[in-house]
Amino acid sequence: MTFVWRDLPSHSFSEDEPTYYERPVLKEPVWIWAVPLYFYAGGTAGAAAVLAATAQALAGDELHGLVRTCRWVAAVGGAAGSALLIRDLGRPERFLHMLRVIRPTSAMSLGSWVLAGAASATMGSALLSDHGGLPGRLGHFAGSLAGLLGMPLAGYTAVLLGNTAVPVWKATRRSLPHLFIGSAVSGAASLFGLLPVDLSPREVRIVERFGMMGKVADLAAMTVVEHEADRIEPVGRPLREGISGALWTAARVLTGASLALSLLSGRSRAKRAAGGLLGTAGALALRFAIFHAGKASARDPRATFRQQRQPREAEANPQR
Amino acid sequence: MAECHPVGFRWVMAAKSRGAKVIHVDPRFTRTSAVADLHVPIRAGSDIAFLGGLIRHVIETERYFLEYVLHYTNAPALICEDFKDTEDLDGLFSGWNEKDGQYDPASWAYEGTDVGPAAGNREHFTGQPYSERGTQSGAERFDFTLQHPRCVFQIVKRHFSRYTPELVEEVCGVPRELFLQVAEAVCANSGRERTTAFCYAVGWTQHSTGVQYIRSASILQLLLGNVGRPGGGIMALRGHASIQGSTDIPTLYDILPGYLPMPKDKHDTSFEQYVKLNGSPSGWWSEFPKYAVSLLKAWFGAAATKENGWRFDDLPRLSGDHSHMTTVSAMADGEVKGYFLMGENPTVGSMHGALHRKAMRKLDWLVVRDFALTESAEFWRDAPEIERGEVRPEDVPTEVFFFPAATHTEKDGSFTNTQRLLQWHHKAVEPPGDCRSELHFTYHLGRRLKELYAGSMEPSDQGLLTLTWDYPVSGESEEPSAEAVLQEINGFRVADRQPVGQFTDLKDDGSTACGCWIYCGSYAKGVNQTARRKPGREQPCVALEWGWAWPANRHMLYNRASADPEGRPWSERKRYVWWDEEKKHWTGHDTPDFIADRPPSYRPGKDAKGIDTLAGDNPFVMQGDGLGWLYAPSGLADGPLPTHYEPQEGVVENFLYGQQCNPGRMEWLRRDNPYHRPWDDPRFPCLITTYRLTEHHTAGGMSRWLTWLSELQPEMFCEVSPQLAREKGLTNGGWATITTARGEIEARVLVTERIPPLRIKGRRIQQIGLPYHWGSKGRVRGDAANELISFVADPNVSIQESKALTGAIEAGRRSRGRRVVTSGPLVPALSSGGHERDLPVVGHKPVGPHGISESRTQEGD
Amino acid sequence: MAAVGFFTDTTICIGCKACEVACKEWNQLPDDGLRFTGMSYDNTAALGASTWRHVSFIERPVPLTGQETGLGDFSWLLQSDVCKHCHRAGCLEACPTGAIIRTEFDSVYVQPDICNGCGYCVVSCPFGVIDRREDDGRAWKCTLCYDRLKGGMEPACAKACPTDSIQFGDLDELKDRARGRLERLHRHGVTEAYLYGADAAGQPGTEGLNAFFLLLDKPEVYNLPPDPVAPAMEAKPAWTSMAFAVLGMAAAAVGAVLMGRES
Amino acid sequence: MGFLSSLSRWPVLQQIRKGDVHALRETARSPRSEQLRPRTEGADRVVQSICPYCAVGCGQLVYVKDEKILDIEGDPDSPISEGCLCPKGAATFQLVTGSHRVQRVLHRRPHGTEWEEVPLDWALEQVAQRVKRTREETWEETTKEGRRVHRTMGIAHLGGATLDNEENYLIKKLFTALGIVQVENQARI
Repeated sequence: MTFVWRDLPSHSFSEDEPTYYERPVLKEPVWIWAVPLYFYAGGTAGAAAVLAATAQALAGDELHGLVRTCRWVAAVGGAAGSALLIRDLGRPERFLHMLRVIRPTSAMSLGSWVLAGAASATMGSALLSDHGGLPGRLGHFAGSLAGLLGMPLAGYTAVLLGNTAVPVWKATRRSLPHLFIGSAVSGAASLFGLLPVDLSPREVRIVERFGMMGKVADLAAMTVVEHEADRIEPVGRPLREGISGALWTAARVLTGASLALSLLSGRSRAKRAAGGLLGTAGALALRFAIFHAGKASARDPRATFRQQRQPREAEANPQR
Repeated sequence: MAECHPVGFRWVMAAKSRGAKVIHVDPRFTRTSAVADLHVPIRAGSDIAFLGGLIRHVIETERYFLEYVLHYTNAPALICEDFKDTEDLDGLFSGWNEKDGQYDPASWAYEGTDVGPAAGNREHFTGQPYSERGTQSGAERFDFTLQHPRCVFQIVKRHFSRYTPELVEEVCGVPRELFLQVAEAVCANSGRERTTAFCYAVGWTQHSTGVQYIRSASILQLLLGNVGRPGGGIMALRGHASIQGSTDIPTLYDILPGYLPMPKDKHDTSFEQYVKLNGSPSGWWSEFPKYAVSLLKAWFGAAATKENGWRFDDLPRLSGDHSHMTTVSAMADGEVKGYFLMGENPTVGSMHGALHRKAMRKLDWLVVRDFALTESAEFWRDAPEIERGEVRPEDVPTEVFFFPAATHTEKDGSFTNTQRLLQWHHKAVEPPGDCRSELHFTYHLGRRLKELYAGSMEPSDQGLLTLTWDYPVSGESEEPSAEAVLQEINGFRVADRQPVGQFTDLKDDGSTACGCWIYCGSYAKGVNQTARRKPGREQPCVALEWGWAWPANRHMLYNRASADPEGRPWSERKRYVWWDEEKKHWTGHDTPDFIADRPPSYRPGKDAKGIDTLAGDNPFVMQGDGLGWLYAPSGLADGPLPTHYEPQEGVVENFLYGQQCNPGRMEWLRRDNPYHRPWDDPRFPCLITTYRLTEHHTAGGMSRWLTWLSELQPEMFCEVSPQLAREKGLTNGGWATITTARGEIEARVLVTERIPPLRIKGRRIQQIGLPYHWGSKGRVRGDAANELISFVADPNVSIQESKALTGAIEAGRRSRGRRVVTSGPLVPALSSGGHERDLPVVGHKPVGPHGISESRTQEGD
Repeated sequence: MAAVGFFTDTTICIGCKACEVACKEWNQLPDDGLRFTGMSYDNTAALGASTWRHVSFIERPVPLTGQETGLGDFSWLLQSDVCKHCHRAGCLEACPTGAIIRTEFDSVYVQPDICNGCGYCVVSCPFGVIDRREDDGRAWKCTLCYDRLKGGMEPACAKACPTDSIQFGDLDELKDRARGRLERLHRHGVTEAYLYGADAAGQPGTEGLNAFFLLLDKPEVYNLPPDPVAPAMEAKPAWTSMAFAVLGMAAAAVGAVLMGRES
Repeated sequence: MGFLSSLSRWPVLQQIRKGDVHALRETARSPRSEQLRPRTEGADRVVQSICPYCAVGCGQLVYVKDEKILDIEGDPDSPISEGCLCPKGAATFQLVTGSHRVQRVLHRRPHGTEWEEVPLDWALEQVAQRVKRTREETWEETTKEGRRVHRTMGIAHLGGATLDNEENYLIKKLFTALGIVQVENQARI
């Protein structure tokens, strides 16, 4: 627990906007670094699976290298994501309890089923699709399934955050999915720039376009998120101040730089790698920014109170 | 009350929900204040002025319960002509003996007669009643018009006439309007239809005038007719499970079980003399011989005979005050060699911990019995002076035995609660390891000592050798039977060992034995009455069948007063005990505290003796005259009426009299017990008061080791006002050092408006609140507040003054942790020019051994 | 089984903390740290994984109606806080494992044999009640003494409470009692008194609390949210938004693949 | 088969079978939850006791199983407390079962720096001998003024307010018979 030592506690009592010794109302998220990392991994895996399935469906054989890489990225992302989530559990040995029930009210429950399905599908598609015959066909089927599941996989984490009591997450629940999807696309595409795989120029172009669209969406969504959060002053504060604020700015700068780089002409490996690095760092920074913003927001009682008061007062219903 | 007795407060809240008005008078705004209708902040140590103001208000506005006052109190009694009030003598009553430094109460007596008190200093009674009515002991002359200038009523009226609301405001810091609200509420809620109750705890007793605090409340309640009636009374809220029991069956030096006085060397030279001086020719104490003989029969069995004075001479004699602090001073001077501490932690819980430790370092041996190693058990290696290197463990010669104690769940026995109710607790499990009950320890210690002394012909040893000590034991650990001990306490017929049913069955011829007469009946009919557990909801609210209340299962003392002189309830609403004319018997919701078949109309004849002197309308049966004493003609060491004196260490001069402090107070004039200037000490400008918190228990032995309680109040802290915090640079949650001439302690700071500065005579007085639960051991630690407090006490009961003293506060942690006992003077001495505690005549009080200056020695006469 | 709950009447709370300790005793909970907070007499600070009842102490420079004090404008509000067992419970609806259930007593209970410590309930509680215990890894909160209820016993805190500030019982009956009490207080001029969370109308975001309170000042004063909402009640926009975003991603993928071909 | 039966207990299957869309109630309940009972139901006996802290005298119930205390809570039968306890009373369980309790007799020699564990019998005998020695050394039959006092001022006692009446009785009885007058307790403080 945190300690608040204040001068003259009874004097510090504010009749207009009271708090309880500046204590938070909410509990801070107990999640560790593994969770934002999972957001990244899951997003990347989801976007990669979607790209893989799309590429497979539209131009299967021509884009074999891209599909294969995407499937492996998705598989590794799904597996690593699962591992990260299990790492974060208070009782990791009970990870299977995630599949005990399906709770439509719980984004995490739905997400767990999605993750379970997506991780299996991506892994199946990665392992099997190189084979011929039935396994190969199964692999491709799994790849399509992975593409379908990859969509919610990339986005449900935003809903998961939005569906909490944490003011900054709650306030941005409409824009956060766009941000996460944009960042997932950007992150996945950026990762390709870092991978030591040989893609055809066409494949490189596809990845680059995909990534640019992601980055543009990402940067646009960031602005919307800020706008949503700032509607109530203390709610948006974590995106401007502290560690989360710094990470948020870093995410914007890194992603912006990555986008700028990809807009420059030239397709050198080094340029791609640099763009990939910036994009990846941006995607990671974004997830950590959102994560820490949530922590800071939960700690701020005024964010909680005003978020609930202001709409009410706006309704000219000044009760209590 | 909500702070220290939350479950007791349950009933206050129940009353409040039914419309009762709750008034809380306290220097601090506490958890009680939080739910009170009215909170009155008062300067610690000024309650007599406040209560005196209420008394004056009741008299001046003629709101007293006239019929009650006329019949049940000594208001109409005339006092002898020699009596002079403090109003006449600048703060002294008549009878101050300059040479001996104490009062001679002769001039306080009723005109023409000398009456012994029901309690207190019985040696005030000469044993030679010179009443015209022969053996009757009570006032001789009365004025039922209450107009005679020497009648008690007029004396009381005059005495308190200066205690006006204006004076209350000046002395107590209580705004006039607030005081008048209290006064009006108390008056409005008294009389035939309504009653007012007062509840108090050690905030009233721990003063050098503590007894007179309670007397003030008694006078007020008697005037208002609030004693012996439901919803009335003065309720002592006591702090330990059986602290009432340990007063009834006293582990106290000055009394024997059932409030029989310990014999005194000068007066009680024989059993006959003892009975004569301590009994009473009238009132219930006329039964004294029966109780004394039965006690000695219980202790010495067949060896106690009429011929040998029931072995009265085997009892040790008192030669003065041998109370706790006196003992500790003697110990510090090397006179006490061995010390038993049984479930008590005085280095934290008693005043001036360093002096206690010094005393314990002078012991040859110390026995500590407790649950855990307390500060007192480890005084030789864990104390401020050890930390400072002033004392090394190797230099402490005391041999220490620590015996782990059994808990209440590991032994049978009874506790007596604060309402005199005995409740048996049953053993649930065996104690672990070597943990044993005190019953086990005491019994086996006695058994071994008897063996060690077997065959001795020394007179000193005959008491021990003839002591009855044959309690049945059981189990592997040979645990004695608590029930067998209770049977002895209850009493039995010597011939057939059948239990006695009630104390009226006790005899003075040696045919009955009884270990404590007021507990007689607790084992009536051979049944452990204290273990009765008829659920409360299955019986009327007085709940006579749950446990057993002394005396005779009477839940309310003096409840005869709940009926009018004719024996009818004062009102239907306040019906409690009444006379049943048909059955010729007292009856009611409670066991009547009166002679069951004595009709209201009974009047004693001229030659009535003993309890026959009690008239049918004398509810206060323990008094020689059966009346409630507005004015105490005897029994008190510091005057027949309460008078406002300032504490030993005050912030202001006494407004009322030249005499600053209680002239009778006990002081310990020792280098290791320095006092501050009586008032206005520039070194110690703040007023300190100490208290308990809900979350801890006294010296912490039963709470500081428990996580569930420790986490709720984890550190020693001091409460200060925002203004004081600002002045001294104290920050909330930071540290402060609080200093007196005795020592310095550190505490966390809690800045709060709940401890307001008071305006006294235009001056702002800052108060510092200190809970006293912590010490250097346990799960949570902190400095002990009692390190700051001096040895100074009330003269009647030797209870220390810890609720009002002066001190200083500074920001920051203590750098040194000094104690005057080991570090020498902490502050340079001040000449107290112009600041005298006493009038010149009082200043000559003699100083006895160990620096003790008291007003209760028997050396004078 | 009828719904049961708590009615905590803060106007008669004396801040003794018997509820805190009785809860710890029955549930055998560890301490929550032995540190001085400087927050009046509140050293517990908040509800948490090891503290399921918490008494708040509020020193206000505001007088209490019906109370007169020599301190002038001052009062000390005391309140025993607890899990609200909301009708729409954030934690329950967030719990992915089914560890948190609504019991036959209509209480919200964390099954310790199921909870895997995912931590989602912690952020989903709009009251900041439930928390994960570090050494244990599982989420804990007030169980409404589920085991005791099954044995026909009342919860330990309500049983211990010396002034009946904590009342336990049939929810409908408690609400009647609370309304009666409120009416009485209003009659006595304590117009600032109100019920917090007694019904869905007053607190639509939770549809009412099974543990509701009678308060004397703004909820914020007691560290209670003024208008809490169970997150799942607002889930729809987020899911819709995600659906659009995801479709956008698919479109982007299609676009990228197609654009790649053109070049 | 174990696998099948455990599969059939898989809540999600029940959820589907029962059409329980939300799975917020019984479907998600574990066998442990179903069998949950208050631990006091398993007590061998319930002993009526009284709170050992302050003098209000609240009733307590002590639940015992296998000679161990399971739980201590308020006794609803008590007309004084009606089942309530304050925080101290509610913490009684920890008071009597806590690890803070010393369970062996300890002895600190004169000038010693440590405690030593000693047998109970030995310690009791030593104390008896110390009492005898000190008593004999400090016996005072008469005062300087020649008044008979028949006592020792060399031994003193403090404590008793937390003890039982029966214990206090034995203490007062024995110590008075030994000529010890300095017997005191918390009531003075």
